[in-house]
Amino acid sequence: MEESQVVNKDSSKWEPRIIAFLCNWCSYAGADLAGIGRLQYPPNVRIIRVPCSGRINPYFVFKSLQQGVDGVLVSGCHPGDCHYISGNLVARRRFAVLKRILEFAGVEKGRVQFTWISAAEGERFSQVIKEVTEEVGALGPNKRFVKEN
Amino acid sequence: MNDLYRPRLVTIRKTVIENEARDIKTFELVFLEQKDREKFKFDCGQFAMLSVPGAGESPIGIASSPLDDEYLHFTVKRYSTGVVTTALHGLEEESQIGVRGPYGNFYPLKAMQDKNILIVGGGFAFTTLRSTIRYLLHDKNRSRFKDITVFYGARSPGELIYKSELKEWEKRGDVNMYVTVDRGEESWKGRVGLVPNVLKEAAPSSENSMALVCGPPIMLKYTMPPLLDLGFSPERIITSMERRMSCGIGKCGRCNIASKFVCKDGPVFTYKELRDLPEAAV
Amino acid sequence: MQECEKELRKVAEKLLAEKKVDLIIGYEEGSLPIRTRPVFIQETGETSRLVWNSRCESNLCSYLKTIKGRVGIVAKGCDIRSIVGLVKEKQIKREDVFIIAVPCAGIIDRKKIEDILDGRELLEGVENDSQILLKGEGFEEKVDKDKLVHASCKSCGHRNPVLYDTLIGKEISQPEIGECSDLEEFASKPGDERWAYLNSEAAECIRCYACRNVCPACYCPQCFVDQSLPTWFGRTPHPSDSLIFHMIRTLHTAGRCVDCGACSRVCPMNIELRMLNKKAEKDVKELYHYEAGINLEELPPMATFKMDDPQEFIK
Amino acid sequence: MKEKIIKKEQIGSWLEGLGKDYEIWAPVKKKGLVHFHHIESTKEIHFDFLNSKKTPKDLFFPQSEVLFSFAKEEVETTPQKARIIFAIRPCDAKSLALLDQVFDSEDYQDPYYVQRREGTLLLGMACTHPQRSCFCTSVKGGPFEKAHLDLLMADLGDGRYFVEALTERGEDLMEKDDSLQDPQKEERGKLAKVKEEAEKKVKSKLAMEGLEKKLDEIFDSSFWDRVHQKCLGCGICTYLCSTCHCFALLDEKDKCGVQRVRSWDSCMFPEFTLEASGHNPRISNRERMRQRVMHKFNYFVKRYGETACVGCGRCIQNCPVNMDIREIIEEIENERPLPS
Repeated sequence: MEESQVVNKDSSKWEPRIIAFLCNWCSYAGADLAGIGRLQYPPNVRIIRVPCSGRINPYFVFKSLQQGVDGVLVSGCHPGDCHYISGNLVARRRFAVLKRILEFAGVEKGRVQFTWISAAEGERFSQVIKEVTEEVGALGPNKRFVKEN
Repeated sequence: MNDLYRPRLVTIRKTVIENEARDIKTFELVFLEQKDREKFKFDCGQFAMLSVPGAGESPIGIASSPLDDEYLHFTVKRYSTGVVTTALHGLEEESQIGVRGPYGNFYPLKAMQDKNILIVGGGFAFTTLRSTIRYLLHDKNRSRFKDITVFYGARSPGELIYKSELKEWEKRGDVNMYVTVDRGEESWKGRVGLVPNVLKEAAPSSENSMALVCGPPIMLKYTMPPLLDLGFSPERIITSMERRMSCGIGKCGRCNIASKFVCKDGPVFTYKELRDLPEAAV
Repeated sequence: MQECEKELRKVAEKLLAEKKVDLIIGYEEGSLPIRTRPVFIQETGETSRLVWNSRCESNLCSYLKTIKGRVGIVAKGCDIRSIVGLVKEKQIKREDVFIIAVPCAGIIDRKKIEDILDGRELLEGVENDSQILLKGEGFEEKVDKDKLVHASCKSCGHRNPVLYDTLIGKEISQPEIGECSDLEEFASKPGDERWAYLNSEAAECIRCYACRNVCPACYCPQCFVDQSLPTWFGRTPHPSDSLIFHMIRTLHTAGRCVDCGACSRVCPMNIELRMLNKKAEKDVKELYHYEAGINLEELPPMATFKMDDPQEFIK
Repeated sequence: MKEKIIKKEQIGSWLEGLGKDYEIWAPVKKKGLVHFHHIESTKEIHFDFLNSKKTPKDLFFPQSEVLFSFAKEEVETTPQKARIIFAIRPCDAKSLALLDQVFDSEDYQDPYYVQRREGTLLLGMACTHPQRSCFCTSVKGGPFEKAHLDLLMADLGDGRYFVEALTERGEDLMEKDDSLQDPQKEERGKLAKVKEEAEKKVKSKLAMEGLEKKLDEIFDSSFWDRVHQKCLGCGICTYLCSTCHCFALLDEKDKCGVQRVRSWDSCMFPEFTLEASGHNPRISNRERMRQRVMHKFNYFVKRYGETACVGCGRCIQNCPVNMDIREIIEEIENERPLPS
């Protein structure tokens, strides 16, 4: 992640940069399916595959924002479908508190988003990316936590 | 003027993996600017700060001889928790890094002149001793010193570093080599035994002699008594210490052993000095 | 209060004499006016050093994490909730701790006294049940303790212990605690304003980590800010890094923080980020109906789940 | 050197006059805490302060500063405008002299520190109200100590200040205002009186004699097992200390790239001495606490001939568990040395 410094080379037209953390078993496969199905979705997202949504540490989200990404998407298996039985369910509690505290601190609603996407939901994946890109785009560039010296 | 902490740029010309575990690597570095090389005058036993942008700096003993004027050698062990050592090991040849130094004091080569020299090293802590041996054995210097005896041990044959040089030195008639390993292997034809034991057995004379000792703390602990028994006085046993460092020049305050800074007053200490420092634990 | 102190000393003396504990951790008078400080007593005859008053501000439970042996600990309502948490999270064994509970009507916030003093030096503070007399060169001022009570204590719903081995004195009346009005007020401000406030507080942080080290709930062998591989966040007092440090600490203590207020009391820079902890506390209560440190049975909320946990936030 | 009397209401115009050539830094109260800030107007100055919360050492040795950036070839250092620190306490001025020993040593001069130090004048404000936690007189200082200052002002208690120039640079500052009166016998008498009163207020007297040697003797004593028990291991005492100067060189990343940063570090943190191999020579709080005490009262003395403590009392006031260095010193004095 350290290397994936997201910088807009051409600033003539600002485009949101989004990091998506996808669980290996469902959401990443969903993204794959979207690819195989040649489904169109905005190229603004960089995908990072993680073993399970339970692997998502809040550090990832903070670090992403600090390094200047404009949006973070976290996606795992639907409840009940977790490859590790309950990884996403424990994660769900963490996400709920994380999202609330971020918004409480003034991080705009929509900057950090959570979703469940199954391996069969290629179409839904491309739809979610479209929506998230639009929403983050509407928020404008992220200014929270970004270090600019 | 603001270059006290600024490293000079060097290129990694060559890397050599030294051991079977592949976590000890020797880096051959050449300065980008000739004037930096000329300024970098050092003596055996000194260290420098190696700098990988983004990872930080780490103090590493200089393993090449001051007479190797074309390049610098640093032998670095990678630790899973070491940010800089991990970064260094990940670099390819031709990468650029920074070198800042040389720092610290050095082995008392002047005092060693016309004396028998005993060198005792263990494991990976053989780097500045290697620098010293290269220096002593150089054609220009050999005649200035009397007998040179080297004891060097590692856990296993695969963990011995500078293997090809060890072989070369063994072939020479003007240096007594005692290379040993803690545990042998089938293919290992050499000595098996802990360094202190091999030393006891060989019992080199302390007459007109000085000993340079470098190794892991446990080896140091068991090497000092036999050396004292052989008649080496604590002032003539020289060793080198290491501590976490940040500045290398006695300001950042972390590498002290009692009132001495390892970076400035050391890293080379006599056993006598260390015994008088409460925190040294030797 | 003096009665309590007498009883406390008697109990401590007896525990040590009967060798029921190896050590008593309590409070003694400090070296500066109105300060108390932790004291470790191992010998009988030394228990007369123990004091109990509304200046006993430390949460002594942070010592339980490292001390070996059977410990008698003087604990306020909030401290006891910390102990419950530590037992629940298997950091300490219940049988190794002898809880000497002291009902607490609230701790005096020294920072409020400093504000009143406004640069004058305090030479003596004399406390009675309702007031504290502040004396210095050329001034004497009586202040109602109510005005000095720490913010955490004002919203404390557990003045009386939830768990104890012995209770000093009698239980005291527990006022009804409503919603935290400060929190409501803060939450209703625009996002930019909230962000600006938290940033300006974080900008004062000198990264001394006193808040973390005093916190009974912070017991990781190595804190994430000190990790080097990977180095998660910067170690300089850059506001971004400092705010992230405090926010992640909030997340790590969510569902575990008992709002004892120790972190804000130790802060040398008077940083006020208690709001974050209050917010997490409220959310956990709202979402998972859990209050930290109330009983030994319920599973910690962030270590468990229910199939039907709320997930309206999931897209 | 020259002496003058200045009325409190004159200070503003005097400093504003000096402000043409100098940046003025003075005690300012913000959010309830007094710190030294760069001031635009003398109205910002907070005169009635005991001492600042943080020490003014960070004006010379900031908690964090970029040494250089890896992206750029050379760091552009903006030339430092000459500064005046107004109302620095004599104890804090002394601490700078101690830091000089470290950062301006014979062999290596730290350019960042030295440049700031040379470009700064110290206008001391005598301490007419030493606090209970002060012990400057035990460590070769005093509330009216003149050493290392360019100028010392003392509040005579009647709305007037006695100003004494201590260096030529200080004298120049005084000459910038020709409305200042020369002191008369009466004012000198008053000065002697406030000075005497202030010195009397420093009640803590510590026997520092022999402390260095005693520490050598008790290095392995069980004293250290006891004394560290309460300590939380936080960095307050070191970060608010006016003489603590340990630092780390760190590589920090931001949007623009990697920078090498110098940042304060504390011997109270385990990571301070943690080596890459996992070995830590100061393995527990016991060793770290000992290091802090030894560094101030033994190692620094051995190296530079002075105690690395100015008796400002900040560590005592700010310690969350009220560890008191005076009591520790006293206990050390009473500790029986180990049989050798």
